[in-house]
Amino acid sequence: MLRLDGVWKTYRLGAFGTRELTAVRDVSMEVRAGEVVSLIGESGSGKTTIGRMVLGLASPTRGSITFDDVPVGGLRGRALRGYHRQVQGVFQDPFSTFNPVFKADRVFALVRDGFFPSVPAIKWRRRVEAALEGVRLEPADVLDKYPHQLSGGQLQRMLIARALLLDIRLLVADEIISMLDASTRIDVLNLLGDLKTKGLGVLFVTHDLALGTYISDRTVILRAGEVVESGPTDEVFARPQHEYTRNLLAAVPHLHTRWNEPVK
Amino acid sequence: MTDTTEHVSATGAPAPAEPVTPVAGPRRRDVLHFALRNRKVVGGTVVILAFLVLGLVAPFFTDHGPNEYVGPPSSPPSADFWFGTTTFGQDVFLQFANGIRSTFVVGLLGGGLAGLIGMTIGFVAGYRGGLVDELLNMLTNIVLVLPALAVLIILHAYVGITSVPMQALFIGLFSWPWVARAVRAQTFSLRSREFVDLARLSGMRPLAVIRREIAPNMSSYLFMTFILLFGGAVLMAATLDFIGLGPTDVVSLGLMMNSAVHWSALHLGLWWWFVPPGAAITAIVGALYVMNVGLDEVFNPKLREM
Amino acid sequence: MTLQVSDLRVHYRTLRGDVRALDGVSFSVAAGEIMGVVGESGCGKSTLGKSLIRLDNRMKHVGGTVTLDGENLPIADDRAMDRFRFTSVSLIPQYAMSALNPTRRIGRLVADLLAAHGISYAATLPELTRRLALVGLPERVLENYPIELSGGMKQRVVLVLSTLRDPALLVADEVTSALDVSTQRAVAETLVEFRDRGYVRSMLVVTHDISLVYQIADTIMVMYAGRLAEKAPSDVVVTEPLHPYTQLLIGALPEVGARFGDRRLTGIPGRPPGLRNPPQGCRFRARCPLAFDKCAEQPPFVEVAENHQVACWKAGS
Amino acid sequence: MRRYFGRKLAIYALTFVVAVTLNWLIPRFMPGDPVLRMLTRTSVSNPEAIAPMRAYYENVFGLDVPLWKQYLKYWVELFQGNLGVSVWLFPAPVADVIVDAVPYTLALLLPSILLSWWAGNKVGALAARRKWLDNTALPVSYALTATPYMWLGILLAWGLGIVAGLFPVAGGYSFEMRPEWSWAFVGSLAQHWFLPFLSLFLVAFGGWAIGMRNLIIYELEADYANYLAALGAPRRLIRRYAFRNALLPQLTGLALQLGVLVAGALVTEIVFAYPGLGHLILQAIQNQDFFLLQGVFLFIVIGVLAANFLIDIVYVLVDPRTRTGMQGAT
Amino acid sequence: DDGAATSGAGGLPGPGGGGGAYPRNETLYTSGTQWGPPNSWNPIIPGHAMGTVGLAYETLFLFDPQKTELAPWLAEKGEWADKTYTLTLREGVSWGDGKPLTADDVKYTVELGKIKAVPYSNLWTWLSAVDVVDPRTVRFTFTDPRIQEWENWLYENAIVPKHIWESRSEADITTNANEKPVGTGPYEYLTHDQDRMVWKKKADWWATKALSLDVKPTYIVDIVNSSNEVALGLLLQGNMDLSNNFLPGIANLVKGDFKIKTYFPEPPYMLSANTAMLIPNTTKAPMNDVAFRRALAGSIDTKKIVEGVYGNIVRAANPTGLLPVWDQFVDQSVVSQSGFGFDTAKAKKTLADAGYQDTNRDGFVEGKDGKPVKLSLIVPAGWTDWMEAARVISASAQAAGINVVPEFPDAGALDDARTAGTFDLLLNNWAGLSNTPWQYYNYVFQLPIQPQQFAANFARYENKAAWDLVQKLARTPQDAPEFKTTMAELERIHLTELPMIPLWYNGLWAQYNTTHWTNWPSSAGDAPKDLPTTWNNLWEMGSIKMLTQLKPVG
Ligand SMILES: Nc1ncnc2c1ncn2[C@@H]1O[C@H](COP(=O)(O)OP(=O)(O)OP(=O)(O)O)[C@@H](O)[C@H]1O
Ligand SMILES: Nc1ncnc2c1ncn2[C@@H]1O[C@H](COP(=O)(O)OP(=O)(O)OP(=O)(O)O)[C@@H](O)[C@H]1O
Ligand SMILES: [Mg+2]
Ligand SMILES: [Mg+2]
Repeated sequence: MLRLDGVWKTYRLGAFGTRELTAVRDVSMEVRAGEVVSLIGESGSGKTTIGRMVLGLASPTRGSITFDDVPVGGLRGRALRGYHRQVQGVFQDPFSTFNPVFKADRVFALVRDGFFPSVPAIKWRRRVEAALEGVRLEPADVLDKYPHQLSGGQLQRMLIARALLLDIRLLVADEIISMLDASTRIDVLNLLGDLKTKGLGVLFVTHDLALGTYISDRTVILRAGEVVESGPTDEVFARPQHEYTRNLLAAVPHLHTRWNEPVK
Repeated sequence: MTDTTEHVSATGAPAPAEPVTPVAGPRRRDVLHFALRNRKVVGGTVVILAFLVLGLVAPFFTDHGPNEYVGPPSSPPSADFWFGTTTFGQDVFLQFANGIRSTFVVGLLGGGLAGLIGMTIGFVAGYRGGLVDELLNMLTNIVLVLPALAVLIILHAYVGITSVPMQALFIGLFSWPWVARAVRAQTFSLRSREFVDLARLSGMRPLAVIRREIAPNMSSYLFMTFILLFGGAVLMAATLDFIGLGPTDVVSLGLMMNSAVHWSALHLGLWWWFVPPGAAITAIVGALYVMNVGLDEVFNPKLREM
Repeated sequence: MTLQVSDLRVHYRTLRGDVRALDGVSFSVAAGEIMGVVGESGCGKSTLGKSLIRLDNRMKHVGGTVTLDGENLPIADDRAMDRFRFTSVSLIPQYAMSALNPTRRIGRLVADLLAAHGISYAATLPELTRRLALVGLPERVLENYPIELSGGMKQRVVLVLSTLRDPALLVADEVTSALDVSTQRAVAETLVEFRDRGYVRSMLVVTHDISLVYQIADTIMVMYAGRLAEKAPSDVVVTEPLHPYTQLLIGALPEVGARFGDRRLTGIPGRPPGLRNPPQGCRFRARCPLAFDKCAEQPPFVEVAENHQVACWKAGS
Repeated sequence: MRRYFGRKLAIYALTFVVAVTLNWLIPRFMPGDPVLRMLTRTSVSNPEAIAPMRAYYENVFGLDVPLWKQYLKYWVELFQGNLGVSVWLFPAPVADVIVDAVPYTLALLLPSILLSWWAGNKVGALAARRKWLDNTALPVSYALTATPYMWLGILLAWGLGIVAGLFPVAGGYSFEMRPEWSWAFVGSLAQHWFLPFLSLFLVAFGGWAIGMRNLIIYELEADYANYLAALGAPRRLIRRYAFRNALLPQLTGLALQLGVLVAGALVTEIVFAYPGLGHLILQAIQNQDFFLLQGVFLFIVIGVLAANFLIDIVYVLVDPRTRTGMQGAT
Repeated sequence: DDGAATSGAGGLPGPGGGGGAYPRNETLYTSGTQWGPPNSWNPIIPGHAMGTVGLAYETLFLFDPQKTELAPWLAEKGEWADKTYTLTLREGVSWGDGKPLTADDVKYTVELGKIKAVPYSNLWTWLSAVDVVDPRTVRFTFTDPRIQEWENWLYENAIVPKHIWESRSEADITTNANEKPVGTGPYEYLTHDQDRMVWKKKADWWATKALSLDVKPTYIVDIVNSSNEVALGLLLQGNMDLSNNFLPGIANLVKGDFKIKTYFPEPPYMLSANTAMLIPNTTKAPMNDVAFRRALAGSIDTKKIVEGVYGNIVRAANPTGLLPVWDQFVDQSVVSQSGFGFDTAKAKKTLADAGYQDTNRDGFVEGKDGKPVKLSLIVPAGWTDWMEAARVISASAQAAGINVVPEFPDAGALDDARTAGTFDLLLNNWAGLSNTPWQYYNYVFQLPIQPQQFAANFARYENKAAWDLVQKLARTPQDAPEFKTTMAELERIHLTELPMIPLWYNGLWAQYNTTHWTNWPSSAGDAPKDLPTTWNNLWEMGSIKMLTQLKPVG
């Protein structure tokens, strides 16, 4: 479904772009339908950049990103809108994904404005309610409220519901749980797990290895923009090949096991 | 380091400082709540409104123009002529009320135009970034270091400023740079907020993103910016009028001071001719600044006094 | 016994009434103990940390006492507290990244601070460099401005600076949250090392990451909505929690290797109550699967086993 | 840092070129012809004399060569310090006229800018920590910064000059005096200088005091201030830090304010009949003396640019944040 | 205004004090001439510092406005013989450097006019030769002896020393600031600064011996005007002795106890200096219609300008516009027959009779073509008294149904409009005091009309007959009986055609403070009658004698 082939991203900085910063180097990977691929790496390793390129919010400097064999980079106007019908994203911080000035359900109105201007209001409302129920939210609880009146978990679920309004096939989830409390995290993860079983492809970006493993089928480990290791999740975690991956895994705090004890 | 400059406005009065705290919905009621209890906001607003009403209403209660010779020359304030008369016997109060009117017009138009240009440039530069940003930034910097009054004087010498709206136009054309800088910085930080990405994922075009997503988040900031621009435009207009570079076919507070000085009011002891116009400018601009600080306290919980 | 907190109540003043961020908290920390304080966001962890060292001007000491080594800490009196700060109680703030004056070289900053406490910088310098070396920083950093250091480096500078006078109690507030896993581990282990070397006697480590705090703490204290829920040695909290809240919290944490398909973890439904008008009785009642009538009454925070205190009617029995 | 300065210099150079070019352009494309002006002044009444005199003055003002040559010549002469000939004060060279007036303007501007900045910041910082001072100094500062320069000037001239008779209200020094190094003369200079200085000082002072007060309040809320307080640092130290840090934006503010202050000085000079650039500029306008106007404008622009650059340098020296990693910023 | 008159700017060393001060009782403080820093002492080009001609350089004759005739000055006498004029220089006149004044200096000065950029270059269109007869005698040979114009030249232009000037190039002569003026006059340059010009009395001046004239002030400090109110302040404080500024409100102060005096103790206080004219552009409709111009002239409430705007320090003009000094030449019968006066009703009737009607009932008449008439009256921005006057003119014209609106463009734009003839109405006063009314009519009627009119006939009124009369006047001596009849004819044409509408006489603004100097010119019986002014071009009308009459106090 989604393919990245030798993708590079270089940011130009400074006066008239005199300095360069390569955020992503030669990354190739694939996300298939019904598959969760987690993208793991420390801060600044280029995860978000990849996510944004996939979403068409940024274009790769080199290499190609294709969705169903159609290059994403060249999409403009109507075609881009068509693409966004199928591919959507949810971001790290639910509080900053909602414009704090407006009520939270504005995100649904925006989808209607952008994609279904002809759907009548009543019908649309029903579809929104259905989508909310799909992410196990009580419509009455979340509609007509301001973002700060809702919990992070509720907000993230609303965003997923928003994506679902569009019959998406691929979801880019960029650290969608790192800002959430431990107890709410798991709800969101479970939701993603459910959607996966319904055939949704998910690019799951995270720096938290414990969470990476919970729902993902395959794992790509990124360091300074480069892929250092990738493969089926179990394999990567059980038998890390790269030194960097091993260090990373060793530093993860485990419940029930102290750092200096062997992992149970 | 650019960001540090945004604390100080072009007028020396404090500009709205610190990153924007967007005002969310129910917090709007909060804002009103605090605004109504903030002495600075209420006091400032009352002063401004009082002058506004005076300027709007007073000219309707007389049947002669502000430049007509209606009374005995050079008479001190009395029941008939509240602020006395000029050496020609013009009613100073009437001129004063009319002058306030043009003061508000200059403030609104000049401040509004400067705000508009500053915001447009700031928004575009901040949102688009890259080369566009570089170029706009350069433009901003150039206009920023050109001393506005000197430029206006030059312009006047060549073009002639003949009406209040034209004066406002020129003032607006040269007082926007600090706004552009500030708005650019704010936009820059808002642009990376994820709701902007979400809007783009919802098929919104850049202009719509700026207008419908970014600008509403800065509304309080923009409002305060406008207040400062208003004050700045009023002062600038008064200065121009005073040195005789303003429109001459209307009555303005600066022009009143100009006439008073020209006709030797200082030496002839006609204090009522030059004290009220300056006092009105000071009061209006001062009230605006005070209001601005009050609003800053309202919008920025950190500054709120408990 | 080093720190003794009894029935501490600290409120935030707001125009809409007080936020009861700490509402009757009693516990003690022994000499040499590292105590982890965990709980959901907004439950009052940072408030607790701040109360022990400096109430900001929106905070109000409503009741309760704090004693350190038997001496009463005048936490409500900002001036009187100065005598204890830095020397007896010290803090690594949540905002360590921005805690250093950006326009002062770090050396100058330390010198200024020491001079203000009447201590010679020159005399302290050898010890300072030794400790910097211990956390892996060269002496050169003293010549740097904060902006020239990375986040992790700043975090470690603050750690060294805060403990320079060997305080009896150190409050470390979310010191690792903003760091990478590997740096996180390094910093956490340094905390333990500082305790081991006696640079600090006892420590209060505030965090929301139970897995992390489990690595370093001797005791873990779980807070919920401005109150204490449970306090026990860390192994006990992780393996045999008694409070239903603790149990659910632990249960919601995925382990590396836990898979969605294998075992479905569950979160805690609902949200914590607001602290402006907290409900009567047990504050977890609304979300608690075990709640019963008696929960309408506030459960006492009592010792149910050695070193194991819980505030739950069900736990004791 | 090299890069930072390079960039700054580039901006200034560009601004300078733009200002100079505008300055050159405008009189050549706007109505109002300096040659005509001269002819009017000489009241050429015999028709035969008009053509030769026109040619003659066009030559004097350098208007008789193609535009591009005029432009190049303008630049060349600019660097030779030649700003052309004044129309109004013909045949005086513009540069001479300006050089004669500048000492007075600088004597007003420099002390009032520096002293008001210094005193305003001090008082603002004090106000931030003393409630009573805050309640008194702040309203006064607001009133001052909202006062139009000329009005304050008029009030001072009227109150202290005319009514109280304490200060003279015209001229650079007593008209009874000849310049020389004597106490009486210096005293006279100071006496004439004081009121215009005071009015500039007061208005600017208000702005700085308010700015500093607000900045200090922000700074005292900053994390580093909280941390220091948590480590038991005395308030004195914290305030010292806050003051120092708050000075930085005030420094940038100073750069931004220069243009406004220069404008204020021009108006104030007019009120007090002080023999600086202000009077020149007004007369140049009234007499359509483009060349003089250009010269004064250019002088002001160069002055403001130079001062800005100076402030930039100082800024870099006092703020480490500009030195690292900030090269991209303006 | 209490306390305004307290003297002394406070604390400074008074008269005679301090090494650098000018002794107060020997110093005359003046202002009203210099509007910018003194920068040129070159008598050949306009814009020279106050007193350059008059105090430093001198003219061959003075013009005595009381007697309306030339008085010998550097010259002893001059005589016409057909087309030649023979001039005899005074004995014993010497330059500041001791060299004697000779006929060569005169010849040199006149021949400077061959340089095109010298303002009097047109002299050489009717002058053919200058010959030195002997060191004290010069003979001028004319192609066209314009007597009036020549007399004008004789007293208006200063003689410069050939021995100093001859080494200068043409360009130098017209662009040199001549910073070290060497003249024949009673004063020499001492110093100057941005805001002042100081002259110092020379040890010996030819007139002391020759005419028993002695200038009294040792120093003249001329203060550069920044504004009139500053002058008023200085005058009130006694820091200025003679102010030639327009000082509104001065009437009140003359009446009060401020030691301030003017030429007349009552209205109009000032002598008259020039005629303020309303100039219609006669190339445009409806100003090209005599009837319309007449109605316009009659609609203006000059009294309101004189009293309201000026507080009576000016006086209404005679309908002919001739200054009071020419009263002897005003033909009263012409005035009573064709003169005009303020009469709104009559103005309305004149309009109606001529066919100007208010057809659209907006209160203003329309043109004969039925289109609305809206005339803008331009006055330079910043000329506050004229701006006020323009407002009064507009109001009174509107009352008569003529829609006149005041506009205040900047001085340069106004110059352009006036020179190019793109205006409707404007105010102008460029015909001032001079030796001959010829100058006035030259100003009114000069032909031919150029695309650009620089000095005269801004109305662009073409009347060949009138212009011929003006030229005739130029060649007629004032004492010839023809002179009077020609004048009467010109007055008649002016009043019936009204190409320019005389409104009021601007004053020869002069106010004195008598604290330190007395015996100022005044209308009082035995007081001096010289022109009390420092304005350039008026020293040679006898103002210089004012300095010889002053008496120091104490
Ligand atoms: N718009 C941009 N312009 C310039 N540089 C950028 C931009 N966006 C990201 N970068 C840089 O690219 C690199 C990769 O950034 P990215 O945000 O993709 O990392 P990340 O892995 O998502 O990190 P984090 O875990 O902190 O979110 C970083 O060094 C970042 O500073
Ligand atoms: N300045 C303040 N004014 C009012 N209420 C406050 C203030 N600071 C904190 N609170 C409230 O006090 C309660 C406890 O806050 P505290 O910061 O101690 O929580 P925390 O447990 O440290 O949370 P986190 O994990 O997010 O840091 C919260 O409900 C919070 O909303
Ligand atoms: Mg990221
Ligand atoms: Mg009509």
